Amino acid sequence: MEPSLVKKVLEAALLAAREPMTPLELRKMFDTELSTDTLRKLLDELREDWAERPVELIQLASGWRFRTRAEFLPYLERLNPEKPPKYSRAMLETLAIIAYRQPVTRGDIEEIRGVAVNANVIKTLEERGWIDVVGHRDTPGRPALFATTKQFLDDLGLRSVSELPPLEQISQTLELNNEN
Amino acid sequence: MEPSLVKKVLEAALLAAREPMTPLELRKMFDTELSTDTLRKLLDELREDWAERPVELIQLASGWRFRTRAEFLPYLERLNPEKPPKYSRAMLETLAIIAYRQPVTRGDIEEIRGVAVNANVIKTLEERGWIDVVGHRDTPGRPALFATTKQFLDDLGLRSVSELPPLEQISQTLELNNEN
Amino acid sequence: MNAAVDAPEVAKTAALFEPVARIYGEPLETLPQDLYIPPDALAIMLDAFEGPLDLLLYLIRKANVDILDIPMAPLTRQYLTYIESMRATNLELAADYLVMAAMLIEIKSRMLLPRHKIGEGDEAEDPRAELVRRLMEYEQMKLAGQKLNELPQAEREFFWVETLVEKSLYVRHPDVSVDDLKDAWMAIFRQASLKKHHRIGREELSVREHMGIILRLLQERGGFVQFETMFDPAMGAPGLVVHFLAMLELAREKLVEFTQTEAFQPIYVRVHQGGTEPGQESA
Repeated sequence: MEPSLVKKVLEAALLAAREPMTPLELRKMFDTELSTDTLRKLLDELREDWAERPVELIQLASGWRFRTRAEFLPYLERLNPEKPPKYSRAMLETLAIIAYRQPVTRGDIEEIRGVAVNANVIKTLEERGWIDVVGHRDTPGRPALFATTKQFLDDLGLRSVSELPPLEQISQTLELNNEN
Repeated sequence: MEPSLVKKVLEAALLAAREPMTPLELRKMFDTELSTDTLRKLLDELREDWAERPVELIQLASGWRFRTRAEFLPYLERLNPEKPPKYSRAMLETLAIIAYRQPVTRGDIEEIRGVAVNANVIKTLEERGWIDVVGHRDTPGRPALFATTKQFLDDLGLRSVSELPPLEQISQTLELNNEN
Repeated sequence: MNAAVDAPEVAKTAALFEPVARIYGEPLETLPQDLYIPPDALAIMLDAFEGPLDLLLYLIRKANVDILDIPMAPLTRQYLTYIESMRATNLELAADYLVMAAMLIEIKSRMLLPRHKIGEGDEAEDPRAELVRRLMEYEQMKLAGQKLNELPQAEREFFWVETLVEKSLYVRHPDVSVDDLKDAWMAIFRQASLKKHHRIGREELSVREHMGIILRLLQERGGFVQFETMFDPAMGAPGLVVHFLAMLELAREKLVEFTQTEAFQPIYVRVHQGGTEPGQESA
């Protein structure tokens, strides 16, 4: 099979994908064995081919997928007058604790935040598919341990947790900032 | 706004769309009025740009959408293989009779099978390009005579009908089986 | 953590919270606005805080004091003022805040007591250490949450590409193998109980194939063809024989007929026209 045809098949599949595609899945489409190196080379070429176009091929935690480039957001968001939901600070802080300190129990989150965690916050994050229960801590009550999912990384365009923004060094004194 | 940028915005929106997009929706993305003619021209250009690619821009009743070209569907099919369809017994027996006893009329087939032949069976085999009418028997009604085609041989990997398992062998096998 | 806490604390406290005082040497004429919340604005302020740690951080950051050297007395006083107002409006919310208040008072009281040095050269643990650790941990997570929120997010800053796959465009035909046909024949043999035992062998099958070929050729060429042209030498001797046998079989089954106007004239093959006009030379 011609490499140019292989590339077209990969392109067709990735453009049509409902989820990021793993190398394993991509290789499944071909009768003849496609080596990891060849596949990687073709995917890199494909990414290069699309460099000047309004959508880009990116590698995520769970595989490869095409997405629209951020610069087109101002136009695309006019198609959907409904603004995407804004996450509350409670939600973002909980998510950050799970992402950076995983695996954590609800108790750990409450300890760090200093307040009880609203059950809805956990539920919303679970329903979005961003966190799930990965086990239970061997303490009384066997509390559930939460961790972030591949979907969370995919939705944030990341390949792994190590690509999360680095944690801030907390300054001892801060200049007055006008939040709130 | 540069027409090339307008085209890129259209491309991004159409690639990410979950539903066909109407001209009205597409125009909504732009501040400056985009005339119907200009939009139409740009969409035609876009379709032209994609002519050699594995995905095509098509106009449906409800709008425009990018669609995977049919020739790439067999590859995509392997990602989620559905159970291969099977022909009914009536279909296979009819095909076997035509293959072994060609040329035969529908009446011949019915006589051998002892039941009426559904018109759909013949039609399906004709549509698949496996049988065709090679003449008519000179009897009342001048019934069509069916024979297998070259396509049938190709699809079954045969060079000639004589490569089909000989019937003598079949009946012998059968008799052997019956003795057991 | 520095140990020089006791003496300067009182001074700093005064500097921070008393009007017409100095903060790190800077004169302060009035009570800082952000340390005071008018009661009617309290409800809004409460919503703005994510809990006691958040409120404490706010107080510390607004006062621009060193987080490692928190002036406990004014902080505790200010904090208690807040939760007193809170309690008036929202008891449930106040619970977490009350726990923190107790902790602050405890730290404050411990700081008033002389601290024991465990050993020579060891610095006594600052009672505020745990609070500082928690505040810093919380602030780090708070900032991390903001940063996460700034990352481009699917369906918010970017959209996944998903072109239409019209499955119906690809018709998947059932696979048929030679064995399937063989099995079908076996079923026919079994079920239909053929009266005569058809003796159709390999050669006869070839004849049958050629019968189809001949009929197809006749059809393509208008149903009337010169006999010799039906034979292609490329078929080879065995092929030609089979082809000839097929021709005879077709004639026998009255599917074709041969005609010749007179002796030594070309022989023609044509699709059988009906019994009225038999060919002069019929096989």
